[in-house]
Amino acid sequence: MGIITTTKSEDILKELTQHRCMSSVPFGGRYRMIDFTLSNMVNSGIHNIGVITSHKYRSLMDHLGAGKEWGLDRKSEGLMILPSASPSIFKKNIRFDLKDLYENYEYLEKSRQKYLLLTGNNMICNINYKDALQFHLKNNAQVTVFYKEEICHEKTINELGFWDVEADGRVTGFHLTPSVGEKNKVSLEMIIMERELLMDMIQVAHAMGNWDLADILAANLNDLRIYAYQFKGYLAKINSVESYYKCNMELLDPDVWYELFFKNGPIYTKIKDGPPTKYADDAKTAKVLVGTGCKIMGNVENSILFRGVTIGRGASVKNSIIMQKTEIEENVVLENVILDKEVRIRKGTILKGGQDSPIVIAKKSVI
Amino acid sequence: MGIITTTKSEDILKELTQHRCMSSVPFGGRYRMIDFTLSNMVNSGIHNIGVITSHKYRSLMDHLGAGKEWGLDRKSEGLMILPSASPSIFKKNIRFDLKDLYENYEYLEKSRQKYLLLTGNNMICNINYKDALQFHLKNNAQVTVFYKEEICHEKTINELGFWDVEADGRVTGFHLTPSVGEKNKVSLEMIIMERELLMDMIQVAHAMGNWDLADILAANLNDLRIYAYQFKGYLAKINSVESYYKCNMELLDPDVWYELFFKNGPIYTKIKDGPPTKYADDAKTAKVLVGTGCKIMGNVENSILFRGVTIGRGASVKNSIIMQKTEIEENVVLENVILDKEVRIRKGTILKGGQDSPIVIAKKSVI
Amino acid sequence: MLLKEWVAMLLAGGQGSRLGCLTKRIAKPAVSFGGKYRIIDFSLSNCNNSGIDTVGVLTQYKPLLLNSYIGIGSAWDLDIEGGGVFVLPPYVGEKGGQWYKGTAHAIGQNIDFIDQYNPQYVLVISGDHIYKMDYSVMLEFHKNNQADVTIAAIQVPWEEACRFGILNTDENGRIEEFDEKPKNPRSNLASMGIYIFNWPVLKEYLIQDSQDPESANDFGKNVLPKMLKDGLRMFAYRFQGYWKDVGTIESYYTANMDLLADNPEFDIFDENLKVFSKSPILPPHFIAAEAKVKNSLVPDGCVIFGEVEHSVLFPGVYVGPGAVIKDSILLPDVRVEGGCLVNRAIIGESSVIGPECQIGYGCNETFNPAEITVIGDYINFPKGVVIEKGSSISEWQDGELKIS
Amino acid sequence: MLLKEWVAMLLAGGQGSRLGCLTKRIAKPAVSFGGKYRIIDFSLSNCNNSGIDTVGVLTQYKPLLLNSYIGIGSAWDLDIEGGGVFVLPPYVGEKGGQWYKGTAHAIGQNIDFIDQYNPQYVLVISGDHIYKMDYSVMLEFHKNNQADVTIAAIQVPWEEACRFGILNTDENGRIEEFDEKPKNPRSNLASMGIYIFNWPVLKEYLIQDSQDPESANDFGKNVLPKMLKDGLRMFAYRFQGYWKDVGTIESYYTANMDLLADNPEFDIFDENLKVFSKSPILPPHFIAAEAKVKNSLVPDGCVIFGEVEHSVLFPGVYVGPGAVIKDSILLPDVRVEGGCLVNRAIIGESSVIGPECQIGYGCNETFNPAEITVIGDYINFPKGVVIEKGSSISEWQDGELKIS
Repeated sequence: MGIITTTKSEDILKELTQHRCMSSVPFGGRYRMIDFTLSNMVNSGIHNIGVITSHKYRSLMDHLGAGKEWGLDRKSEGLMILPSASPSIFKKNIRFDLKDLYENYEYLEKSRQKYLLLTGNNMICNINYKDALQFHLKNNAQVTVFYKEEICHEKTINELGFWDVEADGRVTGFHLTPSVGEKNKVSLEMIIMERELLMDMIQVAHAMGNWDLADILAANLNDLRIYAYQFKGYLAKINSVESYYKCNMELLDPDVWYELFFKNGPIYTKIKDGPPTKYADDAKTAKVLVGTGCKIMGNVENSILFRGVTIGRGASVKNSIIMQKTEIEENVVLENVILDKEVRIRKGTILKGGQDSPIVIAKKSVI
Repeated sequence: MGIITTTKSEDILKELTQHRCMSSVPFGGRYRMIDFTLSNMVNSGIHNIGVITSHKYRSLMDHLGAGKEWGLDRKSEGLMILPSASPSIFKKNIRFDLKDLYENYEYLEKSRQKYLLLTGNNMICNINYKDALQFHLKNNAQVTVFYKEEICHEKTINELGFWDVEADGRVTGFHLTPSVGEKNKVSLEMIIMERELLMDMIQVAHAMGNWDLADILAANLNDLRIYAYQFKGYLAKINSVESYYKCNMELLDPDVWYELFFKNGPIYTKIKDGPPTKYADDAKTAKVLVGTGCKIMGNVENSILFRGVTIGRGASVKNSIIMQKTEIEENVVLENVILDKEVRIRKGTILKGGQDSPIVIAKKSVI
Repeated sequence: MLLKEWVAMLLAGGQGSRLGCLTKRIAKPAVSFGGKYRIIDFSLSNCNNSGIDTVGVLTQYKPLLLNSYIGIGSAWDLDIEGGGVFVLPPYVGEKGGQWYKGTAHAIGQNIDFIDQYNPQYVLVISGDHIYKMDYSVMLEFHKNNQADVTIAAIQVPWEEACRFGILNTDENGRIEEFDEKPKNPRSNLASMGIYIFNWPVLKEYLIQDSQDPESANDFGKNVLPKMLKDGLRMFAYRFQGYWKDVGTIESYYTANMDLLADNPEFDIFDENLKVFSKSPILPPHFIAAEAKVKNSLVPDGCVIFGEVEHSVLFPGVYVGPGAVIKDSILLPDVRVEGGCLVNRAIIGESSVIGPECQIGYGCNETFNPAEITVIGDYINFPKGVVIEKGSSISEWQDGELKIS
Repeated sequence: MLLKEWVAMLLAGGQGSRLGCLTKRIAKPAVSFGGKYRIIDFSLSNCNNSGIDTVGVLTQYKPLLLNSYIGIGSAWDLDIEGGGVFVLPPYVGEKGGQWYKGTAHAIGQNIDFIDQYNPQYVLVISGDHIYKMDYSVMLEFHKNNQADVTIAAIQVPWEEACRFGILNTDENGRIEEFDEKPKNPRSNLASMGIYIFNWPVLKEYLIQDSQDPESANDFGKNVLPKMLKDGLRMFAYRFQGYWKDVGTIESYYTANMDLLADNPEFDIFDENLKVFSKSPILPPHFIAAEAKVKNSLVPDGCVIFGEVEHSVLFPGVYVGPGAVIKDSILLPDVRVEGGCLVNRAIIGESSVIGPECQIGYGCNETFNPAEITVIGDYINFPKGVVIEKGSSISEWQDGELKIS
């Protein structure tokens, strides 16, 4: 079974999470962030999945429905939307809030799977969890965490944390500041363990009053057989508007595009039945990722267009992310902007954001 | 299209609505209250249905899912769960709160049907809305309300209200106190009108600050062609624990049973795949309505058992409503009680309520 | 190209003629069982409980009714895009078509269907047994043995072994010999007709077998013995639990009555490996003040005014005032009017027994299988008809009865 | 017994041989169209948009691929318990089976299927036309006329009228005469092959027709003329809008290219009467920095490094660096490697055009239908192949090409 939970305060995405939870933030021209984790689980044979969500659940509900697109609309098991213990607004950045799981203890109890995969909701990758489970079994591990090697250039605290891992995969330490200029093993906020072990840990957390699972693991490195599984593929970590922007733009590299969307299986999302995108006679596009149902009559460069976007004649869009059903009228000039859903930019408007600090325009705005 | 809204404060059902909204209160051995209205709509060819629900939506969500059992899990239209404008706890008894509809104005706008049926959520009957729409069209009415003739014995205010109706069906008046000993035309809180007329009325209500649709209709009897459609079948009005208890018990009359469950089409509900009910050698039952998956080893008389109830050996249950998965252990004696879901009554316990004031035991209690 | 680990092929072709008038109108897998199920529910539920999402149902006798019962498979959670349940009647090519000859012919005709999913394994099961089994455990066993073929087997009483295909195995479970209905069985391990094959291996053998004009195109008679002869790795997977072929009136009757025991060997109340079924949309059943119901199974939609004892009722049954139903099985929508006596009888779907009829009249109390009375589907008895014990009525018109 | 107002029977039996190598592997209704659709999507979407929840699809040529495309019908919202979409190949009885002879024979063989739903009306449509139509408006028209039969009809250019079944009606739309491909047409109102029948009436005629050994068992040739002769109330329902039979390479090519117009007559962007389709699970398409895309349709999963002009691409197409695609149609998963030139060509599903090939080379600019180049499905060209304009390649092996 799998559980997708919130590990971050949702305020970090600002306008993008004003009316939706992190899991339902649009990503990559067609998807919501949760589509990646959910598809990875389904592609790895996990069909009993609980999604813990904050109070801004409506858009996520709309998106997931009964889970049909993911093959999760089942009578027994399938997809379950679970309440969070506290509104995200009060939530600090906590690496796996066991309080949320305590709130849903009955769901854990009723499930019948032996192993459980717990993940956060702000890492985007295409990963095969079956391999990871094999690794877990082979090592006779009690807990398997996931990491990716990254060279860190700054000695700032990274709230994800880093694992110290021996050659055989055994975890021996955990720390929050990286070694500069070296490869560090950054935590992916994904954990495999037996369902019953997690239930025990929840009881411990309840007794101790410390709900951070990463803390509990770090404190028990000697008593638990904790192993770390290395993920070598492309990883997008979304923890700010800037990283959200950067990671979307990385999809404009065809290798990243191919890896993220095809490597271990397809990424499922809600089907909209839009027509193909239509390029007009005077369309000019270079380095773009485009969803279905768009009408492109202007210039688009180095940008991502979600489904149903219209780009008017003479308009010029550069380094931007344009979400679903947004309408860019004639002769508009956009550079370094993120436009949320159903925005309308009127004729001749010019909007330019900073190179690493895009302007974000909220859903349904008319400018 | 159809809209099912809340017309009552949900506090009136006390313990039964402590953890759920009125629409998801269990009824009739197998159903939730909303099943009847939803099935009537589906059986009458209405397939675009919005359900307005209070903040205690979780159990309703669980029950309805994507609407599969009602054939409403469609890509376009189908079932839509809509938020209420204000938590039910602050809600007075108001005969159609247009504020809830104002909150969902966009949904009304996007729908494509010409006619709209608006109903409350606390009337249970088996009615053919197609006939009512025919009546509406034939009379060239702008609004059609529904009524049932009842002889009233007390001159107390009935918050549903009564319509004055001429022989041709035209409505000429509305009042809150009945004529004693005579047939009165009590309102069913169901209304047919054009979707666009309702949208106009919402705008009027918004401007006036009076959100009660019944008031608006009553004030415009001369300006609007309002007709009243007579419903002649069995009607259960649930507006208190006592009426809830009484109406459930009325199902033990085979004629009522037949009319409510078969007359104009079947009543759909969530499928549970339980086995048939098993009667043991020493079971004794008289005048009971029993769902699937029960095990009956004791005595049951004049009672309603929901799905998956166990009645232990030597137990005696009389004049009671026992909800899903409740377990009555050996030698328990129950009389005039309502046990909510998953209650356990331990060996030898005796519980007797008053004849018209049943004891209500909350969900998951162990006694 | 799709790639699935395994798909299931369910053989539902049999007419089940030994069930007499119960299979006059419908194929055996569609016959009702156990108060609310149909026989095929058990196999389809096993598939769902084993994590199989693609099932081909091979049928030829009355396929339309089976097709409409199975529908899109949502009752068994098999309404899955990219998978699902497909009813596969014999295929008509440009040169015509014909009925399936044997079990291997039925699968062989659907090689293209299976190839669509490109599976590693194919599970072959039949649709007319009552049992609960998690086939994924059998698949694990198959993989661990690096087997080509695994056959599920159950120990049967020695005296009955001669009626089954008997598997003689070595100590590791590898099959050494295949004894079809042996006179002097060397073991009591009987094949349950449940096979897991490596698909590339099976495909090759099916093609070979189809080209052999001598072959009856049957797994038990032709394909499996050939595989054994060729030295393939074939293993017997031992199953423990309830498993029953309800192929005769007697075994059908007994298997239904078994469910009424206090602790039945086959427990439909067990939440583990749940049995799914297509439920008719019916209200809870109603038992009137004057009714008596004892030691019986009663599903939704029944209305009981009379007396019901040690009987299995199906959805929508009506028992009128003063009627007495004893040791009987009343199939869906049967209506027994007031004053009837029904004793040790099976009454078919939607039949109406007029007032004061006596069915299975004169039965003595000692159980004698020959004395089960069977009334077919859609029979309409007027008032006062008396049907003698042990009769089997498949048609009734104007007072004339046709005893089959 | 179920009771439905109407059910639809979709004739999808045609092989569509005039589409050449495009229908070598699949039936015509399964051929791709318009950048992401298949031809049958239009009829199935019309059914959904008209509120029809039960569709029987009559097919015999390559039924498996159609079956697996349609699946449980969820793409068209037809995965409904108690309804749904059913692929109905010819039925094999105990005595064998045969292919459908004519359109009326196909429906006649499925009387039992229709009777299950006990409908008042049956809508008969075909699966190989491109159009959007709300059949419920036609049903209203049928009811208002108290008609026995209603035939949808469209005005065609007078000069083409001789190629259609022409309906001559009185001023109320009642059909007086039925002129199959008349030399001197009296009207230009052509039958669209879309019929609404009162089911009891149709059933009777189908039974009669099946007993007539002289009959070709065809609606247009036999059943409808007989009904007219018998004086049934038959009406023509006039349809206005886009309606196209894409039965030839030329009409298929033109209909696709029509979609590229600035304000196309048939608008797939129109949200009214939406066209549903089974979408492959693919990411948004990617257009590289050096690519040029103009006046084209591009769906999900495409990757474009080269130049695409006035072309229709289907899901999963790859166009390599420096390749130039002009006035062409690339079906799903076509891969055109770098440096290729493709001009006025249709390239079939999953075909791979190696580097620096030239397809449809030497085409002049004036449109000549004979000069469309067609490459079939799953063709694999090595580097540098040159295919002359107007060729039609259905097979390619070791440098040998088979021109069909």
